[in-house]
Amino acid sequence: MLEVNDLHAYYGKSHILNGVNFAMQEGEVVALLGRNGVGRSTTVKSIMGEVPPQGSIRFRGEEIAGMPNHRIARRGLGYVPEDRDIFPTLTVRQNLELGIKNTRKPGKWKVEQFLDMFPNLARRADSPAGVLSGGEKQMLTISRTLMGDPELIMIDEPTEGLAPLIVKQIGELISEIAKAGVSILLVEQKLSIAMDISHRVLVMGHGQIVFEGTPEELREDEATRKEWLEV
Amino acid sequence: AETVKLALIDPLTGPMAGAGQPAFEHLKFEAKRINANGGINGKDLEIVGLDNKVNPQESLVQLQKAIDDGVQFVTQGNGSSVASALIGAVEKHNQRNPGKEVLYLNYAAVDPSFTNERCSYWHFRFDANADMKMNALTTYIANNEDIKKVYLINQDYSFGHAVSKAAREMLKEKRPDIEIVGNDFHPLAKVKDFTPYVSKIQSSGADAVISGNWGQDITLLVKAAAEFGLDAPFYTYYGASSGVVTQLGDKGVDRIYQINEYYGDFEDPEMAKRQVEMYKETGWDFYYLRLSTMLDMFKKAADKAGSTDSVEIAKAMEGMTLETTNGEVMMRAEDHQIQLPMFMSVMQDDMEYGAEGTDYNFHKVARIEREDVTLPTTCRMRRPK
Amino acid sequence: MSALSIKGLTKNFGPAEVICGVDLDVAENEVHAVIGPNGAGKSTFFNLLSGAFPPSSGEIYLKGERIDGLSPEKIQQRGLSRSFQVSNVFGNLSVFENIRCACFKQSGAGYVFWRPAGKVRAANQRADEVLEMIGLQALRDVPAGALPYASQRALEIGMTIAGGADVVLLDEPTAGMSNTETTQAINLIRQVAQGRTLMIVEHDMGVVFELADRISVLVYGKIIATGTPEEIRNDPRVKEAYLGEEAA
Amino acid sequence: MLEIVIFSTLNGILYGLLLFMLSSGLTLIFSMMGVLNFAHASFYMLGAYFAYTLGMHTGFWPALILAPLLVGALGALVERFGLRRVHANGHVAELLFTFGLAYVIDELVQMMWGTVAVAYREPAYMREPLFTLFGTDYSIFRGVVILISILMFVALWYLLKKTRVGLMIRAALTHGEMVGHLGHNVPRLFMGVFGFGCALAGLAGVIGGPIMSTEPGMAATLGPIVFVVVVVGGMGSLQGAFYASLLIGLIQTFFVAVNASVADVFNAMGANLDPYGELGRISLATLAPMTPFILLVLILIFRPRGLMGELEP
Amino acid sequence: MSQDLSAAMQRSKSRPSLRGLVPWVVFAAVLLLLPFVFQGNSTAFTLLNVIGINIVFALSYNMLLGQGGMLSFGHAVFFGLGSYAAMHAMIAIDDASYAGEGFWAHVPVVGMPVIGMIAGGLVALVLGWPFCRRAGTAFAMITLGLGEMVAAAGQMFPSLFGGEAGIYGNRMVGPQWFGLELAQSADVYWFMAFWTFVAVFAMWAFTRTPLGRMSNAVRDNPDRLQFIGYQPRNIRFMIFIASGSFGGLAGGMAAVNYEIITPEALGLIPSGLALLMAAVGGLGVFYGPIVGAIVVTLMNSMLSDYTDASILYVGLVFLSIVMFAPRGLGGGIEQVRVAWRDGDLGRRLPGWLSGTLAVGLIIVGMVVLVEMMFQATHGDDEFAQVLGMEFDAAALWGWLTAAVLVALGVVIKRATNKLREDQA
Ligand SMILES: Nc1ncnc2c1ncn2[C@@H]1O[C@H](COP(=O)(O)OP(=O)(O)OP(=O)(O)O)[C@@H](O)[C@H]1O
Ligand SMILES: Nc1ncnc2c1ncn2[C@@H]1O[C@H](COP(=O)(O)OP(=O)(O)OP(=O)(O)O)[C@@H](O)[C@H]1O
Ligand SMILES: [Mg+2]
Ligand SMILES: [Mg+2]
Repeated sequence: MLEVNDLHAYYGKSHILNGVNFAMQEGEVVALLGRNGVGRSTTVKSIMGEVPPQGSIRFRGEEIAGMPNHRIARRGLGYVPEDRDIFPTLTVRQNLELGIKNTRKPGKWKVEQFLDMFPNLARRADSPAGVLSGGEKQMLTISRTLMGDPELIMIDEPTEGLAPLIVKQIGELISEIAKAGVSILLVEQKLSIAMDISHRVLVMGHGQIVFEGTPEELREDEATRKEWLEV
Repeated sequence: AETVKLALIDPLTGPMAGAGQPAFEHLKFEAKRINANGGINGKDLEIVGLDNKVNPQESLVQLQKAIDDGVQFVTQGNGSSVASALIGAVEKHNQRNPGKEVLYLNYAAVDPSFTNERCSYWHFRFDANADMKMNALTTYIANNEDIKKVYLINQDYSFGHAVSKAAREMLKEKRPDIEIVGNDFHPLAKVKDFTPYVSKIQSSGADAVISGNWGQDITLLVKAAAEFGLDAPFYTYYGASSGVVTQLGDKGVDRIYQINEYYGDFEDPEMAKRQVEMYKETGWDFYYLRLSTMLDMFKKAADKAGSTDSVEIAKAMEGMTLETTNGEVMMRAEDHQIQLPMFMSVMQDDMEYGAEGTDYNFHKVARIEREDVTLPTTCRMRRPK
Repeated sequence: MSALSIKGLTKNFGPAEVICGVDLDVAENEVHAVIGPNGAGKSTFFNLLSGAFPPSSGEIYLKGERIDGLSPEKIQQRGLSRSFQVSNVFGNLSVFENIRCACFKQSGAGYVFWRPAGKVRAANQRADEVLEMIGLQALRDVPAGALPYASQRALEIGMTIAGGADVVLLDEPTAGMSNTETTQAINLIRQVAQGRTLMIVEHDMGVVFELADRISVLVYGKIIATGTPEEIRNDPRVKEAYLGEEAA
Repeated sequence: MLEIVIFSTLNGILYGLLLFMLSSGLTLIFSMMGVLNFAHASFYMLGAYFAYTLGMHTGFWPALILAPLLVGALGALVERFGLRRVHANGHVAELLFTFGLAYVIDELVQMMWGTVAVAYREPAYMREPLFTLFGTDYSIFRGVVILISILMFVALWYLLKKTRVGLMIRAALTHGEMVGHLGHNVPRLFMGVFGFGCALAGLAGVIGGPIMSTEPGMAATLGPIVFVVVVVGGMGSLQGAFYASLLIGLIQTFFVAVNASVADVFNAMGANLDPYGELGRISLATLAPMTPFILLVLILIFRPRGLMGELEP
Repeated sequence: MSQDLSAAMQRSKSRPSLRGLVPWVVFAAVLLLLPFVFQGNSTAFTLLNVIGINIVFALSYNMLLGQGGMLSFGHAVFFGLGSYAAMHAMIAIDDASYAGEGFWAHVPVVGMPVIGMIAGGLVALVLGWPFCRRAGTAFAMITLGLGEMVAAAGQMFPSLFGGEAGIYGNRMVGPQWFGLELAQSADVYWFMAFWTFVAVFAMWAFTRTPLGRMSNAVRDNPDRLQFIGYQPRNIRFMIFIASGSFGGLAGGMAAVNYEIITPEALGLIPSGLALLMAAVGGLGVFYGPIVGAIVVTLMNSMLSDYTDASILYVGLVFLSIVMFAPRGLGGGIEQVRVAWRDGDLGRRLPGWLSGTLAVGLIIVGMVVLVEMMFQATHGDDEFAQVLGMEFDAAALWGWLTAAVLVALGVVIKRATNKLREDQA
């Protein structure tokens, strides 16, 4: 469903992505691993067009590289950025409502459903989202993106800054999303979670994909782990 | 060929250009006539336009440019601030650069002090000053027995206060029975809505309003009055200045009066023709009649002196008289203030020559003779040796 | 005397009570960690201590002096300084300048405009020391906004201690760091802790257990437990509220 | 006395509503895009001039619709090809852009329509009195003005508070990119808002032109007052702008009606101040047109978030 | 690690301190040489004097906006009041030297900028505190209000401000210093050069002081400032005073130069001029406003000789700078300088040149367009003739030329952007 071919990306003069290739199937959960600063976030950003991509990105067979981001989103790609970007002046509920792309066609997910799932959000449903704690913001962004009924959702560091209990909760949410038939591309640092929920893992190094396989394969491949993940 | 340059330092661009451009065009139009009749002592008169954006400091820069360009005569009219700067600068320049004297011919800055306590040998004023205009205006009002209550409304700055003060003093002297039922000041060019003032005038029961307002301040004031059905006439200094007629339309008819040396229906066929010609050629009205007077006197002085040197011309111009379409005018030697008859006119519809391409124009209703306009001066002129 | 002593501290935002009657004593030279679930009020707690918000009620004593209700700069001048959960530096100024700015006040050159900054010896020296301590000498002239994330976090800590405070609050100093970076950060924090009282908020239990002398657990505005890492690790309430079953 | 009170109130409300019409577009643009549009008054001027020129061919009512549409389209173009480029450089750059734009528009207007005023007037039948009170007329046109401005307020309030578009734009103000990631076309949204705000200014021009006269200086003199309204009302608050407009309108008209001067006050207390002296002659009436600015400074000192604003600017 | 970073690290090694003096020596040399270049041309001196005033004015404004992040619409208040103070002092000198005794009889006119500076600083001190609570829009608006109010007051109190005609004095009074007679603009030049140099140096030095550094900090992140022990408001207030003082100093220079000051000098238009000069020159570079002051002053005083659309051109130039060169002319110069220093110039120059060419073409196209519109509505304009354009506005080809020029510019601009992207 998503095919990335020879993707390059730059920040000013620095060449960050150096020919990234990978593909994802329908309903798959894929984790994108790698050390800090190898360019995982940049990969998802260039898929969304936030960083100008060079190379080919196809979604459901259609070339989306270079499209404005709203059109990409309209094609069914959801994105949860790593710095959360909640809308601080809107209320929690309004934040969720803005996730809806088309008000006339109700989607799979409902506002109430998320409020049930995260009592913290329910408590603050009508206060401005700017006052939420770091963790609450994270819950809100994932929920907000889901409101738009994406077919593939890319989540950048979903468990960053979360309490251990909540990390578990987010893990469950991700599994639930997967069960609902949404494909997931997970950008993660914490090996354990990624290994638990994903079908396949990709490891990045030097701006390229250096390993591709199942979690089990990665677990066994000590060389790769040593070289590309641990320090 | 050698020319005599007269530099106009006035706003030629920006929001005030509407005041400077007509003067520029008028000067150029009249210069053509003068050049066709032999020019200034045989030389062609050339009008140089210099844009000062009505800013005194910028005017000084432009003055310096003019001087470097060999200009010995400058003229200006818009803004007493600029006039004040020019008088000072010309005075100092002439003092510091003997042999390169510059004359300043003022065609519209009416602050009385310029020909009284601040009078300067190098400054000649071709417009009646504010007090003279008020003298003429009050003479007209004094002759109108129906006026018992007068309302004063003026802009809140030195000129507006001068107008108000002169009106109060002169009315008191000429018609002690007239009651001043209001004396309002409003900030310069800040009021968008004059209806509250008009309400006030209305409830004061005034028979007449006197105002020195200019620009939008007079247009909006009279417009508000018309909309409110206020019938009192407005006796003004600048009721016919550019744009007023267009904006007021029938709202100004029989309502707005102006005291000036100009009015829209010249009896002199020669002038009537010239006025039409000028509109055709430049798109501007003949509003600044005094510019024609100024150039004519300039020419006469040059011819009399037999020279185009500024010092000679200044000497010749002192006390000079000139026959104009309105009768004889005289440049008083004591203070370099022109002495001239004035006219009260009122806006009317269906005029033979309409101002600004409309059918409206100012129709002469009274002539105030030179003797009734003139005022003594406190000037103690310091003349060069 | 305890470095920080907090009595009955509460904070309401409108009807919501975010901090509900917290009592806490932090001993001098102690490293004290505050942990708790998201939204428990840890950042708010720090905001109250550092004067960003006034408390709704309660008292805060810094080395015996009452500081609640004072403005942040007054509190800072009395020796309490804090870092932020999200990096909060002067983006267009160089790394060195960021730190030096934090030093002027202490060097007695706070509002000086008659002497070049380069001539304010004390501030320059201090800034160089701090720069060395946080290991950013090489990036001295780089605008802070262009720094890599981890370096920015280090700078954040550097600015916090540069002003000479001896009570330092760090809000999630290792958030978003990789393992190596975290190790470096731990070392830095250890160094910082020398001769200072430290309070940190952290979700990374590895960091917490490694650094903290004592830990307080904040849950929905209340401290449910305070104790040594060992005590906390074994506290059933903490497990339930925060750590979950397979505690770190 | 009653007469003065009634008229001052009517005048104050009318002037206030005119101010509101002018400032509503600015408030809209400011609250949604964070752009303090210095050229707003220039778009207002364009509205008046367009209506004047169109009106000669189409008559007043079609011009009332067409002129704002034209101004709106122009505004949209300005956003698309100018403001959008500048957006990335922050709010000061945007402000500078509109500052320069004001210059350019004002000059272009002078070039096209000349340096003196044009004869833009309301249709003759609207000059008839709607009613006459104490011998003073209140024209139909003034009634129309009041009606239109109230309609405008209601429509805008609905748009801002009750529609998703309002939400989207408020969200885009802080995280534009993110709104795009959610599948909303942010650039088009901004273009629309800016265009709409300018169209509102244009509408105000169509209405205000005949009342306040249509001349090249009309933008420059009104510009600052509009800002006062927006700030006093509370940045970005539509209700705030509404109340602030009325407040300013009423204060100004009532002050004009009061003759008390500094000298009166002092002399009442036994001092002996020359009523024609510089200080003594200052009266409420002379200060009236300055009250907006006095109010502005006071508000910013004592209540920086304005009458109804949520945030401090 | 990115190249930018490593380049910056390279640079940070160490800098010879003498290098810092070079620009000042050059600046002084230029000031000393100019009179010989323009000998006998008093218009040039008049303009140079105005430029000197505007340089100080624009730089003082940039202390607020560029360095402190405070956008002001009332900066002319300091300029104007400083000018008034200096003028009153000049009048006092005149009166006193007539009598030949008293304090003022011993004060030289060349010292007037000091009076202006004190006045400007005092005014800022008295007014500033309530204004400096916030930066941003609130500050911009409150200064707008202040400007309007002071300008109105200027008209209301003629005894202090001289009414519309203003107050005027004579600079050739009191003791002479250095034999400077101050009669001609060429004499005044030395006075201007001295004060411009002093003020520019002082303002530059200010940026190097702790307070100058803190002013950048308060611009970048006022909230954080509190937590390193500063009240942002205090810093803003002190910048405000400093900026007001230098604004007043410029006013003092103006008083001597023009020998007249009118209430208009307090208003919105001169305040806007300061903003215009600073923005055209560039807010982010210290010398930006100097460049801006030179360019804007020349455009203001000279352009109107050639065309009646001069203000339009000023507006268009300003717009294109905001759009295409957001860091101003100074920023552009700085970019070239940095590239040259980094040995990068050769590679980046083609991009810049073609970018400049593109903007140039667009501007020329616009000029043609404007001039034709002008001809269509007003008849001939001199500027069109200066450019050798004798268009018949009705003829199609003139309009076509304009369109083609603009289109060409846009195409080149596009291509340039692409080129730069590829290079990056
Ligand atoms: N806006 C930017 N400008 C310049 N360089 C950047 C920018 N954002 C990221 N980089 C650099 O690009 C590289 C890759 O960044 P990216 O955010 O993709 O890393 P990541 O793998 O997601 O790591 P992290 O764990 O930090 O999120 C890093 O070296 C980073 O310093
Ligand atoms: N200004 C405010 N107004 C209203 N509620 C607020 C405000 N600031 C914080 N809150 C609420 O107070 C609670 C505590 O927030 P705080 O940021 O202190 O949490 P935290 O413990 O730091 O969480 P995290 O670990 O996720 O950062 C949250 O529920 C938050 O929504
Ligand atoms: Mg990342
Ligand atoms: Mg927190």
